[in-house]
Amino acid sequence: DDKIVVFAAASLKGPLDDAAAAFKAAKGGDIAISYAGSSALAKQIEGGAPADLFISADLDWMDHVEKAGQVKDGTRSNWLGNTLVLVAPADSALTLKIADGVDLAGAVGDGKLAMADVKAVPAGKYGKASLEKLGAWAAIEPKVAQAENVRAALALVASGEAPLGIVYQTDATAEPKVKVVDTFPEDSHKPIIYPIAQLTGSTAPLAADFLAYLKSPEATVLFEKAGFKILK
Amino acid sequence: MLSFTPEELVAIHLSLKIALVATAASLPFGLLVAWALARRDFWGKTLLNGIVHLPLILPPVVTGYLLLLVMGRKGPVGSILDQWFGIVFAFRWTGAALAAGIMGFPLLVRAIRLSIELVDRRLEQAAVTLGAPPIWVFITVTLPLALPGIIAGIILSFGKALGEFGATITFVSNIPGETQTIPTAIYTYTNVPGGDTAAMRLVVISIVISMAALVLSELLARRVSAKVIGDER
Amino acid sequence: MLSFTPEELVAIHLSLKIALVATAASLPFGLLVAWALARRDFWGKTLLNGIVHLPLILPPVVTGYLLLLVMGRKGPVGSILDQWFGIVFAFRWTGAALAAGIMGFPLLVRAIRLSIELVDRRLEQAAVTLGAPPIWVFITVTLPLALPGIIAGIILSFGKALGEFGATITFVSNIPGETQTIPTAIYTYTNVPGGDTAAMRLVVISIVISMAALVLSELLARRVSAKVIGDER
Amino acid sequence: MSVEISLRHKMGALDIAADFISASGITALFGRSGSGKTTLVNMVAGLTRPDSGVIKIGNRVLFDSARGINLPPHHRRVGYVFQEARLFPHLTVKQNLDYGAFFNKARDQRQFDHIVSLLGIGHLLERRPLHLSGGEKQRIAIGRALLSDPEVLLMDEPLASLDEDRKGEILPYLERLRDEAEMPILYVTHAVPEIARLASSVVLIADGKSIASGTAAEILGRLDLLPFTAQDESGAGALIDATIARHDIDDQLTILASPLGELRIPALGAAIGTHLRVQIKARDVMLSLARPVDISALNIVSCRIADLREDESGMVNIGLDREGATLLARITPKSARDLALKPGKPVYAVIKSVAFDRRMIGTWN
Amino acid sequence: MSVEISLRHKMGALDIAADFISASGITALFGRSGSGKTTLVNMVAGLTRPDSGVIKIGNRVLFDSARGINLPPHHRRVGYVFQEARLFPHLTVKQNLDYGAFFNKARDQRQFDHIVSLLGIGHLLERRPLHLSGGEKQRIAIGRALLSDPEVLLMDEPLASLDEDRKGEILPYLERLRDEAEMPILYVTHAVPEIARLASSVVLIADGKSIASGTAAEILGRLDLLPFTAQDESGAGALIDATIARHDIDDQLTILASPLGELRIPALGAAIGTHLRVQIKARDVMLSLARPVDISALNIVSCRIADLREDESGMVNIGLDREGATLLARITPKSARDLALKPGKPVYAVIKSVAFDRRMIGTWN
Ligand SMILES: Nc1ncnc2c1ncn2[C@@H]1O[C@H](COP(=O)(O)OP(=O)(O)OP(=O)(O)O)[C@@H](O)[C@H]1O
Ligand SMILES: Nc1ncnc2c1ncn2[C@@H]1O[C@H](COP(=O)(O)OP(=O)(O)OP(=O)(O)O)[C@@H](O)[C@H]1O
Ligand code: MOO
Ligand SMILES: [Mg+2]
Ligand SMILES: [Mg+2]
Repeated sequence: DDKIVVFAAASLKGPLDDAAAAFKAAKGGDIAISYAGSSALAKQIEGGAPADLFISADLDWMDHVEKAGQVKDGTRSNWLGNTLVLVAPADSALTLKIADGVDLAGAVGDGKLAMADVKAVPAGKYGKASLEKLGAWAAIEPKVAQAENVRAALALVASGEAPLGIVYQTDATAEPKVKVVDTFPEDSHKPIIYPIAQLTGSTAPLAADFLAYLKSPEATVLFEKAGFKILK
Repeated sequence: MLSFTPEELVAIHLSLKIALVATAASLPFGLLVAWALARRDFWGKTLLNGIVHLPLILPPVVTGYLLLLVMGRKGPVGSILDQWFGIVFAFRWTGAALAAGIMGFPLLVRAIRLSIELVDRRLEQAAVTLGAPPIWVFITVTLPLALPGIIAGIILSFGKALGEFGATITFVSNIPGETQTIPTAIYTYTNVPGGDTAAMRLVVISIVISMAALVLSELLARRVSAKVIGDER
Repeated sequence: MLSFTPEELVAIHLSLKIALVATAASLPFGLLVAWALARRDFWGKTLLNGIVHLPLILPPVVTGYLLLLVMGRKGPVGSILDQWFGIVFAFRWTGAALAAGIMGFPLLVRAIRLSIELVDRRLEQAAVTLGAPPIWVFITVTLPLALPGIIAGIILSFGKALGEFGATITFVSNIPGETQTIPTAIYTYTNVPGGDTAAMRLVVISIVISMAALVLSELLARRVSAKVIGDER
Repeated sequence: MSVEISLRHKMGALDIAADFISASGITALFGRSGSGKTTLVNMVAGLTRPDSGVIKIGNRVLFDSARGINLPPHHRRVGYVFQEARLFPHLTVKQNLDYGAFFNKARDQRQFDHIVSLLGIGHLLERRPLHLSGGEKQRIAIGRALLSDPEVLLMDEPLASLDEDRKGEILPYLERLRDEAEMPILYVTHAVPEIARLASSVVLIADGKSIASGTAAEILGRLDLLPFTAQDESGAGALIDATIARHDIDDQLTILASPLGELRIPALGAAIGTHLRVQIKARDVMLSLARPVDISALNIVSCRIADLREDESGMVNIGLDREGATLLARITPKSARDLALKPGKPVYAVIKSVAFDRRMIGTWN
Repeated sequence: MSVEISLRHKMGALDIAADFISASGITALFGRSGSGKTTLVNMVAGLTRPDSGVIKIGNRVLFDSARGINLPPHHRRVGYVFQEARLFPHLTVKQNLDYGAFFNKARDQRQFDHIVSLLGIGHLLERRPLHLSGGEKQRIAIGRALLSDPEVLLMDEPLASLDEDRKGEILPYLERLRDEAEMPILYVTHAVPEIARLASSVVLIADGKSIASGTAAEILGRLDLLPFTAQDESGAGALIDATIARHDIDDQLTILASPLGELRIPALGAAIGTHLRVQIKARDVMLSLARPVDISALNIVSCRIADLREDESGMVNIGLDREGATLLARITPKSARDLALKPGKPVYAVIKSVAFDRRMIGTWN
């Protein structure tokens, strides 16, 4: 079977689709990308999914897959990075500087702070860690609305339901109905990393080529344009 | 296994409350719509029928998103409800109940409609000749005879409400103590590496709850059908 | 709006195939289980009833995960099916159909069971005295008279199969051309910044498909009930 | 109160065309299976909408296609005893009986008790209809209709599933209803004895059409209608109005004053002066040229032959006249010839007392 | 083939206790509403399981509680005409009729056509049952049971909703079934004429118990059972076996040879030598001390009084004997006294020819 099957975190869809199309145009072959939550994909790989490449939205689920012996030796690397931002509806007059002891609770008033699930979704986990580091978590915790994923959190802000939300820079870039209030300091949370690896069950001859292509400058442009950082 | 964490207790309590309220609140609308679809011909019937089925057909997340757009505090309906009546769904357990009720609505309506359609019209005719106006006939003849279907609809809708996840979390998020139901709690655990045991605990709990509800409903249904259909066993 | 992208076409085609196969394949089991629940008393009836309802009550993701564990290539049942019969569900469209069928099963069974329960037993008695063995009575009397419920069950189960997302994406992932249905495609679009329009297109498409299915089924149901119940309008 | 019906309706292969006015009392709709009787009654109840026509009860217009009037069934105040009982399976017998009472002024406990005991359903009140016998169901259906306080009663073969004892008990009640309540009753039946006993007027229905209507005496006395009215096992017979003149207690006889002179019949438990209507079956009337003696028959009526008509089975039906009153007799052609019967000839009609079966005698006020 | 029934069953307030053996032919189950007739028939069909007892048809044991035998209904080969028609609403009339035929050897088109034309349902074959009239439904139900090729026929008041014409057409067919097919028929009815005409034997049911059983002639001839058997409007009457001796074409008469001597009855379209059973109603028998002359009655039987019994209504029922043959008469006490009737006294019984209504005459082979 020479179809390359890629299991990728859902937030990669835009640029990854473009990269796949470009690769196909150049090298031929067929690429199917299954986008879903990293946890679901990881469990599927553990359950024998016929995937060639796995791109996780955080290190934990890649570790999980590696521990299950599914990562092809020497193929795993930290590929993309992202930054975490605080967003508000585009028409919001709110301004806030993120710093130690920031009064987020006061800023949302009787509204909610929209985040991705703080236990389950990477964006939520990073956000919580950041707020803890900044000493703001205890005050804001009762006002946090945890969404299924970071896109849903974005939707809560975009629809005006929540006055503030914590999402990735990549999401904020593309949503005109929100504006970035401030960026979280990089050292306030573990680095946001999208690891990539080829899997042991990979059979598609071109899988390694595609992995290599993703790291090529040609592809890199696409991801940078979408707001990702390229990790070396 | 037998002692619950406070978080679990809250989620269980909330889930039950939401499922009960969702089912109870949607029942009158369900009866009305089922009756209209079963017994009336009106302009827009096909449309109504389609709308009722939408939550079944659309991915729950989409339904949740549409709810957010329409019933959210800034949404066209939500803002009116908020300003005029002070009713807010967003981020409240009431919103979770709304989502659950809507997701179960097609199931509720179908079951009731089906059993209304199977009620012997000759009995309704008999009631009318005894002087009962149509609404009274509906309440005293059609509804009691459709009880097996009403019970079935309630079970389906209650079960759906217990298990509903996608629309709920999209519409009202996952706020422990306010909108975190058993399914959203399960979702959280399954997304944490190694969280499977905790998730399984909750799965077992919701199975137990719904089994209890099922057994109860079956007993009820048996009594009802002994009356209505005359179970000869 | 009117020309589909190749990806959309594939997803639509796949969704229809999966929903049709899921419904058709679960129907015989649904009939059997509904009949057993409606008309038989046996040991383990409560258990069977509970199991049938599980997919309704559990969050779809859990059902999908359980499917992955049991029916996956490495699961106890999945591996046997694979080795002995060469049947593989995991990450195939057949798996998506299995997930959809299982998610719709409680709806299918409930509707059929309900209408079987409402079939006039005196007609079945009449059939038996004419020499028909019980299975033949079931086929020639009970089933035709339960047709309105069977149709309702098929609609619910087909609709559910069209809209099913959580169990599908968890069990068989979201592989374009193989397991990517309309709902999972919608899901991926909602994850693309600016993908909402594309998602809405698909939402509209699935609404159109299910409306068509509904209208068709209503026409069918009308003809059936004119025969069975005798619609006097 | 009178019922006025003039309807046209096309239904399947059947063309309904019914026109009749029935004064208060019981109007029997008489016709064979499939002739459209139930359909007609359904139209009066408002359950089937006629293509065109008029239905009036007293001054109340229930339906008038020309004026666009079509009263909904629950405003028509008809009590309908259906051909099949149609009891509410989820209600007890008592609740079934009370169903219609809910919409009338007050529930009348005395009337309730009266009807319940009359119909013999007191022991069933707490039961549900499912396992009741056919006759029990029908009695409850009758009670339910009566207790809904209707202005017209529609009864579709209400006694068909009842045994004779039960019929015998219910018939007097229907008579009382007819006479006291002044409630018009449309009564579907194919039993001539019920007509003879109950019906003020009769409408003959054939193939959806009302082919004849008139008082019961007229219809049952018409030789040309015998093919319809004589179809019952007990056959045709003239209706005679009579009054109880006296009781002969020793002989267990009651003596009636009638246009035929005095008639001796088995003792009746009714007061002197009571009006009765008696059917004298043609088959029970024997003819003799001389007054018979030493015979068990106690009723010997001298009369004159008015009309002779041979029927399809070869028997001779004879219309007898006694000073304007009509009597029918049915004899063999041999007897007719042996006795040289012809119009105008005086004869003696001999009728056994026991031929006056209580079941053929209706009280009539 | 014979049917043997011995059952005990408790059901609600009713204790069923039925014991009877009926030889081939039609066994009438006769009793008032709610006496348990339908319940009994349901047990024979296997739809209700008795508490204990035995049901046998010929040598086939359908039920035997002691031996733990309980044949399922579809193996019992009973054709059941229910009290309510119970047609399959989703099938056409034709499909309803064919339903049972599916399980017999071959469907017999000739028998199908025959039964369809006999029941007058040919024009209904393509219709669905919903809108059929009550009588139409019942006829189809009869046809459906007959066409399922049963070994026993159970008929629960099958003719109650039929008009007299239709009854008259179906009765001869039931007679033929009884005589030719040798198929035992359990026939629930509360109509004495049907018993008189059809029943080989009669089982009287009261309050769930079989209180008397015997041949129809025995049961209908017993003065002590008159409270049950005389309840019909047309009353009691003895059954007489007779044979057609000759036809008198000119006079439209048929002359029967009978234990009562020659009987003249309206012309019958049956061959000389045909066996008949005739019910002579007690009410139709007049008694005279002298042989009457110049009277229209053609049948005058000289006999002797066997027994006199006054009944509850005060009338006198008289058992008459003519060389061993029994006749019943019913007269007023006054006549009895006037004529000084007492056992042993010779009298003339006078019976009109037309009293022999065709509907009371059964052919019998
Ligand atoms: N909706 C309908 N469509 C077509 N034909 C019908 C419809 N309803 C009744 N009929 C037919 O019209 C005729 C009259 O039916 P109806 O029930 O009025 O008869 P009926 O006089 O009450 O007979 P019965 O004495 O047997 O009850 C029947 O032949 C019946 O099959
Ligand atoms: N399952 C039951 N439980 C309790 N009582 C019952 C049950 N079935 C029948 N009965 C009662 O038993 C009695 C006999 O009923 P059944 O139907 O056998 O009467 P029937 O002789 O056929 O009367 P009909 O001539 O009115 O049809 C009735 O009083 C009925 O109410
Ligand atoms: O009066 Mo007769 O008996 O018809 O000849
Ligand atoms: Mg009718
Ligand atoms: Mg009965």
